[in-house]
Amino acid sequence: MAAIALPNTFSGTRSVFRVCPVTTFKVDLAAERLIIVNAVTAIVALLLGGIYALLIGLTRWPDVHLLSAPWFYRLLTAHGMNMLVFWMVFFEVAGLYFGGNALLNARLVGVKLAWVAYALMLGGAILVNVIIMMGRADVMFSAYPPLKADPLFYVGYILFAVGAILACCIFLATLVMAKVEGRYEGSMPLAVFGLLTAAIIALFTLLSGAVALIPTLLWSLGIGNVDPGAYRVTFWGFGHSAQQVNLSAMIAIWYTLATLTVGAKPVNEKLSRFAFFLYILFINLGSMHHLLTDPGLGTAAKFFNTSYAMYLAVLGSLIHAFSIPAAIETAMRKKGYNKGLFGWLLNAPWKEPGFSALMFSLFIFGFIGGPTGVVLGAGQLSLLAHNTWRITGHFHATVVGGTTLAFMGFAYYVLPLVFRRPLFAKKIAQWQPWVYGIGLIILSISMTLAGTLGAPRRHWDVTFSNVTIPVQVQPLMNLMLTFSGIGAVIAATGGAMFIIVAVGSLLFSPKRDPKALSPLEA
Amino acid sequence: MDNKHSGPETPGTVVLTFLLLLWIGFLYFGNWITLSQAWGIR
Amino acid sequence: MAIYPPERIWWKPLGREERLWVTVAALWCFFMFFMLIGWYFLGAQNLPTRAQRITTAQYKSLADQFVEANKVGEENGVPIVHPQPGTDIYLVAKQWQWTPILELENNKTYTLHVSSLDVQHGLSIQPINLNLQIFPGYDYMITITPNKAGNYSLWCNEFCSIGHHLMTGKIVVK
Amino acid sequence: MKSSTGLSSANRNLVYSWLLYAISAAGIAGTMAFMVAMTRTPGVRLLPSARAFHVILVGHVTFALTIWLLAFISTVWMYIGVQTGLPMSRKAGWVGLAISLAGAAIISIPILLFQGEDVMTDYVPLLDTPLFFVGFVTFLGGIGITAANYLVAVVRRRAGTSPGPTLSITEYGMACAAVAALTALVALAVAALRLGIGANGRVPAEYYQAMFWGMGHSFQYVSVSTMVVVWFAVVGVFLGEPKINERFAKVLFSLFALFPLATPLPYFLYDAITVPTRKAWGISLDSGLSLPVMLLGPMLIVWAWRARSTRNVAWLKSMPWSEPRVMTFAFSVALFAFGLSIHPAARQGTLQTPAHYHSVVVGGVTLAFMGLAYHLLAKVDRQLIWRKLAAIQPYFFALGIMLLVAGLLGAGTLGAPRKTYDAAVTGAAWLQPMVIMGVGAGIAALGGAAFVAIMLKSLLHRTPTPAVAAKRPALVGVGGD
Repeated sequence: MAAIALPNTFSGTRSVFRVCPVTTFKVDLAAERLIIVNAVTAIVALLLGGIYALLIGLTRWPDVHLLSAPWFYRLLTAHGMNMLVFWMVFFEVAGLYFGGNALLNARLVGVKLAWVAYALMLGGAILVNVIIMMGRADVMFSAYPPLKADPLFYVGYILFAVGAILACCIFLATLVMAKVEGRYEGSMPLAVFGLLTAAIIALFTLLSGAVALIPTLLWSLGIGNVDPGAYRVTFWGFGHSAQQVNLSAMIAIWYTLATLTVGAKPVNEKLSRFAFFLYILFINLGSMHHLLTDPGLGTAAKFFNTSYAMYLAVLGSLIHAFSIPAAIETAMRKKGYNKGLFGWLLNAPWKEPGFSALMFSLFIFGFIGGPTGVVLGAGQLSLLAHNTWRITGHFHATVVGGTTLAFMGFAYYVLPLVFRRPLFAKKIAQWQPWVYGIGLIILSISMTLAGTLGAPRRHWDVTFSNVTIPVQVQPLMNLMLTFSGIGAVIAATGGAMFIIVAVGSLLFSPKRDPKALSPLEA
Repeated sequence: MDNKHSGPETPGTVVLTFLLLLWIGFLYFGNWITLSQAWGIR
Repeated sequence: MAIYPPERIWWKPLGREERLWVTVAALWCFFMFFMLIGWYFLGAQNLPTRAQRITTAQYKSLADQFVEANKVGEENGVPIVHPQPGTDIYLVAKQWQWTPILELENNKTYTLHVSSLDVQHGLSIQPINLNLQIFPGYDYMITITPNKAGNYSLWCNEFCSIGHHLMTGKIVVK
Repeated sequence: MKSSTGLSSANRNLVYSWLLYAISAAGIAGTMAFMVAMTRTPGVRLLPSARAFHVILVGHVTFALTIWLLAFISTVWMYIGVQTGLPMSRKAGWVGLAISLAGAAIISIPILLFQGEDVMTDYVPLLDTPLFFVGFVTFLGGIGITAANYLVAVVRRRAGTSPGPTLSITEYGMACAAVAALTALVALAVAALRLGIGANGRVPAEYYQAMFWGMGHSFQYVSVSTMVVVWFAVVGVFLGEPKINERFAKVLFSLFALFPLATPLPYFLYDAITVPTRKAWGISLDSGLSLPVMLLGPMLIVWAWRARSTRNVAWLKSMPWSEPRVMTFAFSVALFAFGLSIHPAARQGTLQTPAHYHSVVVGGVTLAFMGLAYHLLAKVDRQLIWRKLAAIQPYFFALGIMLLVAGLLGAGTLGAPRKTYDAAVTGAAWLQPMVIMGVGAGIAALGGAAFVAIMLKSLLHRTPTPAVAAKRPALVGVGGD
């Protein structure tokens, strides 16, 4: 390994770098270690969440109905926390260190603080998981008061958020220092710009979470009171905006994957950066759609936040929806795939897991997750969908089919680079995005349709077998629930395939310098 | 490619994105129609 | 190359197709926006926004008075009430029941009050699939005008602790 | 780098870590066993409440019956695998260790916090709290990885992708144990699918009994198969190459793998909470488990006879009776045989049942494992410290278990119920046997504590240099390793 030590401008200390033989990036070894631990922790959270997902999916499949009611609600809480918070944020932190350091040839600022951030996040994550499993926090990811959890649950949540805030600050400091020390020329790469967007959104997201959760912690300890409406406003400033962090990170990764797999170049940097900028300004207002059917908020507030402002963020997404495929098309046409309208698409490297993950992610997010979100965010339409399984269908298409799948595709490139090992079981990697993507398409569409027929979310028994006042259920709902169960099983298989490849690469692949970026050639 | 603007020809993408718009419109209006059949609520 | 710094001058004018797309997309977004406002004036279904703070004890006594005054029967221990059209009617959300069972008259307007006595609940009226979030401490006032006779099922769609799936109710429109 | 023990340093570290983990689990189990026994003994009643007693009892059984046994069995898989050069994955070994250790840690949380309702089912007694089950399943996951690791290595050897001689009896026996272990995990998964997760309104005791008994049933085969393998290994240390019909022995070992394969079936055939299921498993255990042991045990005698037939009286005299490996082996065989013989007498619901399984599991299996543990010390470059104590430890432990079993058996014959906090006080009729049991438990606990202390001291005490260790033979033995 070629290692070089570069002096730091201000502190006089030296950071040790290695030069990646493939990309010629200089990688700060301290940052690399943090990338590895954060990514591995993220994958462990994904594994836990995935196991819970399978059990939950098999419970909502009416003919299987695997879990008992307490276990169902408990694992649903754990599933939400592990997937929406721990897997995403740990992976994003790994992504921030990768973008801020490897892509900019920069050193990591505050290595010790970065480890403190990791320790806080890990401690928080473990605490939350343990408390949930002790059955003391059956309150779901959203933890609406006055439904009360053990104080330690909120403590874990807050610890994690503080750690994540710290990691974002370290990333920002790293960017500043990279500029000051002149580690790169001109403007930062688009991918890093996207990650910067994500980090900025993350900062006010996490602060909003702190505003929601600290009074709640005090209330759970018997100090003061929490207004359910005010909690929801602040909580969703965290809960939904956190998904916008995922969105920004995902789009940064889309651009990256397009570059890595077909050599695509952003069609117009200005337009793409403008679209990211729209996110910073407007997308946090999307979280308002959770509150549309709440009592206590006026018409004006509901309309301002869900219509004009939110649609500006939608405009940002529509711009990306054009510029990413356009970049791919341009690159493919330049390579000579000029036949007909879609010759470039048919001849694309579909066997590359990075590319198929990118395309499935684009499709599931673009055609299922995004449009359903636009519909759900529209004021009056929220009446039709609030808290039904349509919501669940929507965010499984965005966060899982979109973000998680993009992260998986990204992992196929980053893991060989940072582990310095070739990818394990490439055949499995090749098929993984297909299995996972198809499972999620089935899952999210059937969830949405079941919700359209009235299926409530977070509900153990949609057949309503033991209720005092009997209710009528639309017969087609049962079929949709069954389809969603099948989709969940297929998706869980795809998730397991990813875990096998990722963990296998770390454990079973021989360590060596990768010869090429492509996981199929490495 | 000239340097004045970044205008490559991407007919496939144009078709795909306009399909996307149609699809969003279909979902959006489909839901408004459903809503108009429900009770009066204010 | 999204992972490398861009060439020095990257702020170029948009291409023809990009300009077209951005214009169409922006127009579309504004159209969706105007749709919301238009519907506020045209449509019969809008987000209810009237609410007032109330303690759970106050709300319970209001609802009890309402049930006592209008009770016409009982089903499985849950009272059935038949209020006068045009009046204020009360629905109580609690772990784990919607009570009472409301008998309403078709095409008549009522002011429906809903509030929770304990934690947050979600009012889901089926099969028309109208859904509202219900808080404790807030008296949510909803003007409703049923337009079709029949049995409507209520269930809870906000997680309200372990018996969540047992929480149902009923509205009968005659 | 190969050391004097024949294991490469990386492999040695792995076996060492597994061994240390297993011994620590035994230490924890032993501590809790002592607390349980002292509470049951009239006049002492160490734990102040029935609740505390039950939680500690659950902790004791979990650590003794599940964690110590399975961790040690995993150690045996690792050891036999790396010693005979099976192409095992070292990383998978570490991963299995880490996961099962994490599971054990998670299980400890509810025990330490006294959390969850205790459910006293036959197998396994448990705390009805999610954390316990999550820990349990995580632990089993680690064990499953280790078993699969071993099995994959065996398959690779047999498939010829990795060169090597045909499997020895011990390698083959451990492969059978691995099959049974994986079957146990399948049985648990099937049970979960058939019964659902969470009691959900059913009687918890019946529900959990049905849920875990299939798995527990399979694990009996794993334990016994490993015990017999340990017998063969320890005897082999002293007698060299096996002078018996290897093929016949392997056929018998195969029964340990074949019978458990049927364990998931009753879940499909019958309602798992009802009697036929238990009966099906019972019949399978009676035939599949005891038959091979009853033939494999005597084969050891045949082997010894053939090896030493020229001068057998002198040979008996010259047996190293102060050698702990020999004594643990002898007591293990004796106690296992005794436990097997009283099984028909063990009536459900009285203390005769614990008499049976303490004799078989604590006497037979644990003593055999203790012997191998002493043997492994040298393999991981550690010396046996406190030799004199080690020489008398098996006597202590075995004597204690004998008294304990006798006491339990006596009290059970008089009708004393099992799993009761104050069994000793409610009925004066079985007071005397219970006192014997208490005394036995005390002695056994001393023996067990001595074992754990010797092992921990030896394991944690670093041998100066391998060269010095090689000069002094680690153990007094008749045959070479």
